[in-house]
Amino acid sequence: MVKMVYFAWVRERIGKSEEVIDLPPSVETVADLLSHLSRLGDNYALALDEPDVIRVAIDQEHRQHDASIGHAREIALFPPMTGG
Amino acid sequence: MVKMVYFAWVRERIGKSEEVIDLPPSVETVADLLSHLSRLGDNYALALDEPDVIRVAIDQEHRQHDASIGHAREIALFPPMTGG
Amino acid sequence: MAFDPTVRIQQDDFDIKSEIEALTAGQGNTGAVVTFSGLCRDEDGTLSALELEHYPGMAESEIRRIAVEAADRWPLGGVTVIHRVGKIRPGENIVLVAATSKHRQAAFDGAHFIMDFLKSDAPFWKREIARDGRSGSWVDAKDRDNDALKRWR
Amino acid sequence: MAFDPTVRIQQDDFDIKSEIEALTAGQGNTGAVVTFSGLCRDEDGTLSALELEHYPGMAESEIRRIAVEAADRWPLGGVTVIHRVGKIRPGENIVLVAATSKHRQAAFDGAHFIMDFLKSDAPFWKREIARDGRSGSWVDAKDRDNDALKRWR
Repeated sequence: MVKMVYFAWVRERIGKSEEVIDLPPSVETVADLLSHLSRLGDNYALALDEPDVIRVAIDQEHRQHDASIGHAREIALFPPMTGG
Repeated sequence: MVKMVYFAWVRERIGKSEEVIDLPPSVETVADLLSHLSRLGDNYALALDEPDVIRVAIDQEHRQHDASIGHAREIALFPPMTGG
Repeated sequence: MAFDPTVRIQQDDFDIKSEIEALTAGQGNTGAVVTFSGLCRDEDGTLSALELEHYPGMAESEIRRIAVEAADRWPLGGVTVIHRVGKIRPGENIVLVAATSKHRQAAFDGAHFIMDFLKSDAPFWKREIARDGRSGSWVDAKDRDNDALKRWR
Repeated sequence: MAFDPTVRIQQDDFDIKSEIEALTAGQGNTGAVVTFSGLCRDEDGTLSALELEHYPGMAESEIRRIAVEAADRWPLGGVTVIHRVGKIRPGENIVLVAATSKHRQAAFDGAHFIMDFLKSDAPFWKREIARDGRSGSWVDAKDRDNDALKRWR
Protein backbone atom coordinates (compact mmCIF):
# COMPACT_ATOMS: atom_id res chain seq x y z
CA MET A 1 0.00 0.00 0.00
CA VAL A 2 1.51 3.29 -1.08
CA LYS A 3 0.03 6.73 -1.54
CA MET A 4 0.54 8.04 -5.08
CA VAL A 5 0.32 11.79 -5.77
CA TYR A 6 0.29 13.37 -9.22
CA PHE A 7 0.94 16.94 -10.36
CA ALA A 8 0.47 19.16 -13.42
CA TRP A 9 -0.15 17.28 -16.66
CA VAL A 10 0.56 13.90 -15.05
CA ARG A 11 -2.36 14.62 -12.71
CA GLU A 12 -4.55 15.80 -15.58
CA ARG A 13 -3.86 12.79 -17.79
CA ILE A 14 -4.30 10.22 -15.04
CA GLY A 15 -7.41 12.09 -13.98
CA LYS A 16 -6.80 12.21 -10.24
CA SER A 17 -4.50 14.01 -7.87
CA GLU A 18 -3.89 11.11 -5.49
CA GLU A 19 -4.76 7.50 -4.78
CA VAL A 20 -3.62 4.59 -2.62
CA ILE A 21 -2.48 1.57 -4.57
CA ASP A 22 -1.26 -1.93 -3.87
CA LEU A 23 2.08 -2.77 -5.44
CA PRO A 24 2.90 -6.35 -6.44
CA PRO A 25 6.21 -7.65 -5.03
CA SER A 26 7.74 -7.54 -8.52
CA VAL A 27 7.75 -3.71 -8.37
CA GLU A 28 11.10 -2.94 -6.82
CA THR A 29 12.32 0.24 -8.50
CA VAL A 30 10.82 3.48 -9.72
CA ALA A 31 11.13 2.19 -13.30
CA ASP A 32 9.18 -0.94 -12.32
CA LEU A 33 6.50 1.28 -10.79
CA LEU A 34 6.12 3.38 -13.92
CA SER A 35 5.70 0.37 -16.18
CA HIS A 36 3.30 -1.23 -13.69
CA LEU A 37 1.15 1.92 -13.61
CA SER A 38 1.12 2.33 -17.38
CA ARG A 39 -0.63 -1.04 -17.67
CA LEU A 40 -3.45 0.04 -15.35
CA GLY A 41 -5.40 1.88 -18.04
CA ASP A 42 -5.28 4.22 -21.02
CA ASN A 43 -5.14 7.28 -18.76
CA TYR A 44 -1.99 5.95 -17.06
CA ALA A 45 -0.52 4.84 -20.38
CA LEU A 46 -1.03 8.35 -21.78
CA ALA A 47 0.40 10.07 -18.71
CA LEU A 48 3.49 7.83 -18.63
CA ASP A 49 3.93 7.55 -22.39
CA GLU A 50 7.45 9.01 -22.17
CA PRO A 51 8.70 7.62 -18.87
CA ASP A 52 12.09 9.34 -19.17
CA VAL A 53 10.37 12.69 -18.79
CA ILE A 54 8.60 11.76 -15.55
CA ARG A 55 10.18 13.08 -12.34
CA VAL A 56 9.70 11.08 -9.16
CA ALA A 57 9.81 11.94 -5.49
CA ILE A 58 9.71 9.32 -2.75
CA ASP A 59 8.55 10.66 0.58
CA GLN A 60 9.06 14.14 -0.84
CA GLU A 61 12.65 13.66 -2.00
CA HIS A 62 13.77 13.55 -5.63
CA ARG A 63 14.71 10.03 -6.80
CA GLN A 64 16.14 8.58 -10.02
CA HIS A 65 14.30 5.88 -11.95
CA ASP A 66 16.71 3.20 -10.79
CA ALA A 67 16.03 4.00 -7.13
CA SER A 68 14.50 1.33 -4.94
CA ILE A 69 10.97 2.00 -3.72
CA GLY A 70 11.70 0.35 -0.39
CA HIS A 71 9.21 1.27 2.28
CA ALA A 72 7.95 4.39 0.56
CA ARG A 73 4.88 5.93 2.14
CA GLU A 74 4.23 8.56 -0.56
CA ILE A 75 5.40 8.53 -4.17
CA ALA A 76 4.88 11.59 -6.37
CA LEU A 77 4.98 11.65 -10.17
CA PHE A 78 5.24 14.92 -12.07
CA PRO A 79 6.68 16.63 -15.15
CA PRO A 80 9.93 18.61 -15.06
CA MET A 81 9.43 21.58 -12.79
CA THR A 82 8.73 25.06 -14.16
CA GLY A 83 8.54 27.28 -11.10
CA GLY A 84 10.43 30.44 -10.35
CA MET B 1 45.29 78.13 -17.02
CA VAL B 2 43.58 74.99 -15.82
CA LYS B 3 41.06 74.37 -13.09
CA MET B 4 42.29 71.85 -10.54
CA VAL B 5 39.78 69.99 -8.31
CA TYR B 6 40.71 67.81 -5.34
CA PHE B 7 38.73 65.19 -3.43
CA ALA B 8 38.86 63.21 -0.17
CA TRP B 9 42.28 63.13 1.51
CA VAL B 10 43.96 64.81 -1.47
CA ARG B 11 41.63 67.77 -0.87
CA GLU B 12 42.27 67.68 2.88
CA ARG B 13 46.05 67.53 2.56
CA ILE B 14 46.28 70.26 -0.08
CA GLY B 15 43.83 72.29 1.98
CA LYS B 16 41.51 73.41 -0.77
CA SER B 17 38.88 71.83 -2.98
CA GLU B 18 39.70 73.70 -6.15
CA GLU B 19 41.98 76.34 -7.66
CA VAL B 20 42.99 77.70 -11.03
CA ILE B 21 46.69 77.36 -11.81
CA ASP B 22 49.07 78.30 -14.55
CA LEU B 23 51.03 75.41 -16.00
CA PRO B 24 54.54 75.94 -17.42
CA PRO B 25 55.01 74.59 -20.96
CA SER B 26 57.25 71.83 -19.59
CA VAL B 27 54.20 70.14 -18.01
CA GLU B 28 52.99 67.86 -20.77
CA THR B 29 51.69 64.74 -19.03
CA VAL B 30 49.79 63.89 -15.89
CA ALA B 31 53.05 62.68 -14.32
CA ASP B 32 54.66 66.05 -15.11
CA LEU B 33 51.72 67.80 -13.49
CA LEU B 34 52.00 65.76 -10.28
CA SER B 35 55.71 66.48 -9.88
CA HIS B 36 55.14 70.15 -10.70
CA LEU B 37 52.43 70.42 -8.04
CA SER B 38 54.46 68.61 -5.39
CA ARG B 39 57.05 71.40 -5.60
CA LEU B 40 54.47 74.10 -4.90
CA GLY B 41 54.52 73.60 -1.13
CA ASP B 42 54.57 71.16 1.77
CA ASN B 43 50.82 70.63 1.55
CA TYR B 44 51.10 69.51 -2.09
CA ALA B 45 54.18 67.45 -1.32
CA LEU B 46 52.29 65.63 1.46
CA ALA B 47 49.21 65.07 -0.68
CA LEU B 48 51.21 63.74 -3.63
CA ASP B 49 53.80 61.88 -1.58
CA GLU B 50 52.89 58.58 -3.27
CA PRO B 51 52.06 59.69 -6.80
CA ASP B 52 51.28 56.12 -7.96
CA VAL B 53 48.24 56.09 -5.69
CA ILE B 54 46.76 59.30 -7.09
CA ARG B 55 43.92 58.90 -9.57
CA VAL B 56 43.43 61.55 -12.22
CA ALA B 57 40.49 62.68 -14.30
CA ILE B 58 40.81 65.12 -17.16
CA ASP B 59 37.59 66.88 -18.02
CA GLN B 60 35.82 64.28 -15.88
CA GLU B 61 37.27 61.21 -17.58
CA HIS B 62 39.76 58.82 -15.97
CA ARG B 63 43.29 59.15 -17.34
CA GLN B 64 46.58 57.31 -16.76
CA HIS B 65 49.67 59.13 -15.54
CA ASP B 66 51.28 58.99 -18.98
CA ALA B 67 48.31 60.73 -20.59
CA SER B 68 48.85 64.09 -22.23
CA ILE B 69 47.20 67.04 -20.54
CA GLY B 70 46.50 68.69 -23.86
CA HIS B 71 43.85 71.38 -23.69
CA ALA B 72 42.36 70.19 -20.40
CA ARG B 73 39.89 72.57 -18.82
CA GLU B 74 39.46 70.68 -15.54
CA ILE B 75 41.85 68.24 -13.92
CA ALA B 76 40.80 66.29 -10.83
CA LEU B 77 43.13 64.52 -8.39
CA PHE B 78 41.79 62.02 -5.87
CA PRO B 79 42.54 58.77 -4.02
CA PRO B 80 41.30 55.38 -5.21
CA MET B 81 37.51 55.40 -5.07
CA THR B 82 35.61 53.76 -2.25
CA GLY B 83 31.97 54.25 -3.14
CA GLY B 84 29.26 51.66 -3.45
CA MET C 1 24.83 27.98 9.01
CA ALA C 2 24.12 30.80 11.43
CA PHE C 3 20.50 31.43 10.42
CA ASP C 4 17.21 29.86 9.57
CA PRO C 5 16.01 30.74 6.05
CA THR C 6 12.55 32.25 5.70
CA VAL C 7 10.54 30.21 3.18
CA ARG C 8 6.93 30.98 2.35
CA ILE C 9 4.55 29.73 -0.32
CA GLN C 10 1.49 31.92 -0.61
CA GLN C 11 -1.22 33.21 -2.92
CA ASP C 12 -0.74 36.82 -1.88
CA ASP C 13 1.81 39.20 -3.29
CA PHE C 14 4.88 40.09 -1.24
CA ASP C 15 6.37 43.45 -0.33
CA ILE C 16 10.05 43.48 -1.22
CA LYS C 17 10.80 46.44 1.02
CA SER C 18 9.44 44.88 4.19
CA GLU C 19 11.12 41.56 3.36
CA ILE C 20 14.48 43.33 3.10
CA GLU C 21 13.81 45.17 6.36
CA ALA C 22 13.03 41.88 8.09
CA LEU C 23 16.30 40.40 6.80
CA THR C 24 18.48 43.34 7.80
CA ALA C 25 16.89 44.54 11.06
CA GLY C 26 19.45 44.41 13.85
CA GLN C 27 22.07 42.84 11.55
CA GLY C 28 24.80 45.47 11.84
CA ASN C 29 27.17 43.26 9.88
CA THR C 30 25.02 43.26 6.71
CA GLY C 31 26.60 45.31 3.93
CA ALA C 32 24.93 43.74 0.89
CA VAL C 33 21.41 42.69 -0.02
CA VAL C 34 20.68 41.06 -3.37
CA THR C 35 17.11 40.38 -4.43
CA PHE C 36 15.74 38.53 -7.41
CA SER C 37 12.09 39.06 -8.32
CA GLY C 38 10.57 36.89 -11.00
CA LEU C 39 7.64 38.53 -12.78
CA CYS C 40 4.87 37.16 -14.98
CA ARG C 41 5.55 38.31 -18.56
CA ASP C 42 2.67 39.13 -20.91
CA GLU C 43 4.15 37.07 -23.79
CA ASP C 44 3.55 39.84 -26.33
CA GLY C 45 0.08 40.42 -25.00
CA THR C 46 -1.13 36.84 -25.57
CA LEU C 47 -1.13 35.78 -21.91
CA SER C 48 -4.08 36.33 -19.62
CA ALA C 49 -2.56 34.70 -16.53
CA LEU C 50 -0.33 31.97 -15.20
CA GLU C 51 -1.75 29.30 -12.90
CA LEU C 52 0.92 28.06 -10.48
CA GLU C 53 0.63 24.60 -8.92
CA HIS C 54 2.96 23.17 -6.29
CA TYR C 55 3.62 20.09 -4.16
CA PRO C 56 2.83 21.25 -0.62
CA GLY C 57 5.43 20.20 1.92
CA MET C 58 8.03 19.14 -0.62
CA ALA C 59 8.13 22.62 -2.19
CA GLU C 60 9.00 24.23 1.14
CA SER C 61 11.53 21.56 2.09
CA GLU C 62 13.32 21.69 -1.29
CA ILE C 63 13.63 25.47 -1.12
CA ARG C 64 14.90 25.22 2.44
CA ARG C 65 17.44 22.56 1.42
CA ILE C 66 18.71 24.81 -1.42
CA ALA C 67 18.96 27.83 0.92
CA VAL C 68 20.91 25.79 3.47
CA GLU C 69 23.29 24.59 0.74
CA ALA C 70 23.82 28.21 -0.37
CA ALA C 71 24.61 29.20 3.23
CA ASP C 72 27.15 26.37 3.40
CA ARG C 73 28.87 27.65 0.26
CA TRP C 74 28.88 31.39 0.97
CA PRO C 75 28.95 33.46 4.18
CA LEU C 76 25.34 34.58 4.04
CA GLY C 77 23.66 36.53 6.80
CA GLY C 78 20.11 35.60 5.87
CA VAL C 79 17.90 34.25 3.09
CA THR C 80 14.25 34.79 2.27
CA VAL C 81 12.40 32.92 -0.47
CA ILE C 82 8.74 33.56 -1.24
CA HIS C 83 6.99 31.71 -4.07
CA ARG C 84 3.44 32.57 -5.04
CA VAL C 85 0.90 30.00 -6.23
CA GLY C 86 -2.54 30.26 -7.82
CA LYS C 87 -3.46 32.71 -10.55
CA ILE C 88 -0.86 35.37 -11.38
CA ARG C 89 -1.43 38.15 -13.94
CA PRO C 90 1.17 39.67 -16.28
CA GLY C 91 3.31 42.21 -14.45
CA GLU C 92 2.72 40.55 -11.08
CA ASN C 93 5.40 38.98 -8.92
CA ILE C 94 5.90 35.21 -8.98
CA VAL C 95 8.92 34.65 -6.79
CA LEU C 96 11.31 36.53 -4.53
CA VAL C 97 14.79 35.40 -3.51
CA ALA C 98 16.69 37.70 -1.16
CA ALA C 99 20.14 37.05 0.30
CA THR C 100 22.24 39.20 2.61
CA SER C 101 25.93 39.12 3.41
CA LYS C 102 28.74 41.28 4.67
CA HIS C 103 30.03 41.74 1.10
CA ARG C 104 28.36 41.83 -2.29
CA GLN C 105 29.96 38.80 -3.95
CA ALA C 106 28.44 36.29 -1.52
CA ALA C 107 25.04 37.97 -1.69
CA PHE C 108 25.03 37.92 -5.51
CA ASP C 109 26.23 34.31 -5.72
CA GLY C 110 23.91 33.08 -2.97
CA ALA C 111 20.78 34.62 -4.52
CA HIS C 112 21.73 33.45 -8.02
CA PHE C 113 22.48 29.90 -6.83
CA ILE C 114 19.21 29.63 -4.93
CA MET C 115 17.25 30.88 -7.91
CA ASP C 116 18.95 28.49 -10.36
CA PHE C 117 18.31 25.45 -8.16
CA LEU C 118 14.80 26.57 -7.28
CA LYS C 119 14.05 26.48 -11.02
CA SER C 120 15.29 22.92 -11.41
CA ASP C 121 14.47 21.29 -8.06
CA ALA C 122 11.51 22.97 -6.39
CA PRO C 123 8.20 21.29 -7.33
CA PHE C 124 6.20 24.08 -8.98
CA TRP C 125 4.47 23.97 -12.35
CA LYS C 126 3.14 26.80 -14.49
CA ARG C 127 0.16 26.68 -16.79
CA GLU C 128 -0.45 29.49 -19.26
CA ILE C 129 -3.98 30.78 -19.61
CA ALA C 130 -4.20 32.49 -22.98
CA ARG C 131 -6.01 35.76 -23.59
CA ASP C 132 -8.14 34.14 -26.32
CA GLY C 133 -9.85 32.09 -23.62
CA ARG C 134 -8.45 28.72 -24.61
CA SER C 135 -7.66 26.51 -21.68
CA GLY C 136 -3.99 26.84 -20.98
CA SER C 137 -1.02 24.72 -21.82
CA TRP C 138 1.63 23.64 -19.35
CA VAL C 139 4.90 25.51 -19.65
CA ASP C 140 7.77 23.30 -20.83
CA ALA C 141 10.98 23.14 -18.84
CA LYS C 142 13.81 25.04 -20.52
CA ASP C 143 17.18 23.59 -21.47
CA ARG C 144 18.78 26.82 -20.38
CA ASP C 145 17.58 26.17 -16.83
CA ASN C 146 19.65 23.00 -16.75
CA ASP C 147 22.56 24.79 -18.41
CA ALA C 148 22.38 27.42 -15.68
CA LEU C 149 23.31 24.81 -13.08
CA LYS C 150 26.70 24.14 -14.65
CA ARG C 151 28.22 27.33 -13.29
CA TRP C 152 27.81 26.01 -9.75
CA ARG C 153 29.68 22.71 -10.25
CA MET D 1 20.65 50.13 -26.10
CA ALA D 2 16.88 50.42 -25.93
CA PHE D 3 16.65 52.50 -22.76
CA ASP D 4 18.03 55.39 -20.82
CA PRO D 5 19.41 54.39 -17.42
CA THR D 6 18.08 56.21 -14.39
CA VAL D 7 21.02 57.61 -12.39
CA ARG D 8 20.56 59.69 -9.24
CA ILE D 9 22.94 60.96 -6.58
CA GLN D 10 21.11 62.21 -3.54
CA GLN D 11 21.27 62.73 0.20
CA ASP D 12 17.87 61.15 0.81
CA ASP D 13 17.18 57.46 1.19
CA PHE D 14 15.52 55.58 -1.67
CA ASP D 15 12.50 53.30 -1.74
CA ILE D 16 13.41 50.05 -3.43
CA LYS D 17 9.79 49.09 -4.05
CA SER D 18 8.90 52.24 -5.94
CA GLU D 19 12.17 52.07 -7.89
CA ILE D 20 11.30 48.55 -9.04
CA GLU D 21 7.78 49.65 -9.94
CA ALA D 22 9.17 52.52 -12.02
CA LEU D 23 11.47 50.09 -13.86
CA THR D 24 8.80 47.49 -14.59
CA ALA D 25 5.68 49.62 -15.19
CA GLY D 26 4.30 48.90 -18.65
CA GLN D 27 7.22 46.58 -19.47
CA GLY D 28 5.30 43.39 -20.19
CA ASN D 29 8.49 41.71 -21.37
CA THR D 30 10.22 41.98 -17.99
CA GLY D 31 10.53 38.61 -16.28
CA ALA D 32 13.45 39.29 -13.94
CA VAL D 33 14.46 42.10 -11.61
CA VAL D 34 17.74 41.95 -9.69
CA THR D 35 18.55 44.56 -7.08
CA PHE D 36 21.68 45.16 -5.09
CA SER D 37 21.48 47.36 -2.00
CA GLY D 38 24.67 48.36 -0.26
CA LEU D 39 24.19 49.11 3.43
CA CYS D 40 26.33 50.91 5.98
CA ARG D 41 27.73 48.30 8.39
CA ASP D 42 28.26 49.14 12.05
CA GLU D 43 31.82 47.66 12.12
CA ASP D 44 31.18 45.76 15.35
CA GLY D 45 29.55 48.78 16.91
CA THR D 46 32.55 51.08 16.45
CA LEU D 47 31.10 53.17 13.60
CA SER D 48 28.94 56.21 14.20
CA ALA D 49 28.42 57.12 10.54
CA LEU D 50 29.94 57.22 7.09
CA GLU D 51 30.43 60.52 5.31
CA LEU D 52 30.17 60.09 1.54
CA GLU D 53 31.86 62.57 -0.81
CA HIS D 54 31.56 62.55 -4.62
CA TYR D 55 32.70 64.36 -7.74
CA PRO D 56 29.52 66.00 -9.04
CA GLY D 57 29.04 65.56 -12.75
CA MET D 58 31.69 62.92 -13.20
CA ALA D 59 29.99 60.57 -10.71
CA GLU D 60 26.76 60.61 -12.71
CA SER D 61 28.52 60.29 -16.06
CA GLU D 62 30.71 57.36 -14.93
CA ILE D 63 27.68 55.47 -13.59
CA ARG D 64 25.81 56.17 -16.80
CA ARG D 65 28.77 54.95 -18.86
CA ILE D 66 28.93 51.71 -16.84
CA ALA D 67 25.17 51.17 -17.19
CA VAL D 68 25.37 51.69 -20.95
CA GLU D 69 28.24 49.20 -21.18
CA ALA D 70 26.18 46.66 -19.22
CA ALA D 71 23.27 47.18 -21.60
CA ASP D 72 25.62 46.55 -24.54
CA ARG D 73 26.77 43.26 -23.01
CA TRP D 74 23.41 41.87 -21.84
CA PRO D 75 19.83 42.30 -23.07
CA LEU D 76 18.66 44.53 -20.24
CA GLY D 77 15.25 46.13 -20.13
CA GLY D 78 16.18 48.91 -17.71
CA VAL D 79 18.72 50.01 -15.13
CA THR D 80 18.43 52.25 -12.08
CA VAL D 81 21.40 53.33 -9.98
CA ILE D 82 20.99 55.55 -6.92
CA HIS D 83 23.98 56.52 -4.80
CA ARG D 84 23.57 58.45 -1.59
CA VAL D 85 26.04 61.09 -0.36
CA GLY D 86 26.44 62.93 2.92
CA LYS D 87 26.15 61.32 6.33
CA ILE D 88 24.89 57.74 6.43
CA ARG D 89 24.28 55.82 9.64
CA PRO D 90 24.82 52.07 10.22
CA GLY D 91 21.92 50.07 8.82
CA GLU D 92 21.05 52.74 6.25
CA ASN D 93 21.21 52.32 2.50
CA ILE D 94 24.23 53.62 0.60
CA VAL D 95 23.62 52.49 -2.95
CA LEU D 96 20.99 50.77 -5.10
CA VAL D 97 21.61 49.02 -8.40
CA ALA D 98 18.56 47.53 -10.11
CA ALA D 99 18.52 45.78 -13.49
CA THR D 100 15.64 44.20 -15.36
CA SER D 101 15.59 41.70 -18.20
CA LYS D 102 13.42 39.09 -19.84
CA HIS D 103 15.42 36.33 -18.11
CA ARG D 104 17.28 36.12 -14.83
CA GLN D 105 20.83 35.51 -16.09
CA ALA D 106 21.11 38.90 -17.79
CA ALA D 107 19.55 40.71 -14.84
CA PHE D 108 21.97 39.06 -12.38
CA ASP D 109 25.02 39.68 -14.56
CA GLY D 110 24.02 43.22 -15.43
CA ALA D 111 23.46 44.29 -11.82
CA HIS D 112 26.65 42.56 -10.64
CA PHE D 113 28.75 44.10 -13.44
CA ILE D 114 27.42 47.59 -12.75
CA MET D 115 28.11 47.25 -9.04
CA ASP D 116 31.66 45.94 -9.57
CA PHE D 117 32.58 48.78 -11.92
CA LEU D 118 30.80 51.39 -9.83
CA LYS D 119 33.12 50.39 -6.95
CA SER D 120 36.26 50.87 -9.04
CA ASP D 121 35.34 53.70 -11.42
CA ALA D 122 32.69 55.97 -9.93
CA PRO D 123 34.23 58.89 -7.99
CA PHE D 124 32.87 58.45 -4.46
CA TRP D 125 34.88 58.37 -1.23
CA LYS D 126 33.88 57.18 2.20
CA ARG D 127 35.10 58.55 5.50
CA GLU D 128 34.39 56.66 8.72
CA ILE D 129 33.24 58.67 11.71
CA ALA D 130 34.02 56.56 14.79
CA ARG D 131 31.65 56.25 17.73
CA ASP D 132 34.38 57.45 20.11
CA GLY D 133 34.13 60.89 18.51
CA ARG D 134 37.51 60.90 16.81
CA SER D 135 37.45 62.57 13.46
CA GLY D 136 37.13 59.87 10.88
CA SER D 137 39.62 58.16 8.64
CA TRP D 138 39.19 57.67 4.93
CA VAL D 139 38.27 54.15 3.89
CA ASP D 140 41.02 52.40 1.91
CA ALA D 141 40.24 50.87 -1.44
CA LYS D 142 40.11 47.08 -1.29
CA ASP D 143 42.18 44.71 -3.40
CA ARG D 144 39.16 42.45 -3.69
CA ASP D 145 37.33 45.24 -5.53
CA ASN D 146 39.97 45.12 -8.24
CA ASP D 147 39.91 41.32 -8.19
CA ALA D 148 36.16 41.45 -8.71
CA LEU D 149 36.65 43.05 -12.12
CA LYS D 150 38.52 40.04 -13.49
CA ARG D 151 35.36 38.00 -13.93
CA TRP D 152 34.13 40.45 -16.57
CA ARG D 153 37.21 40.29 -18.81
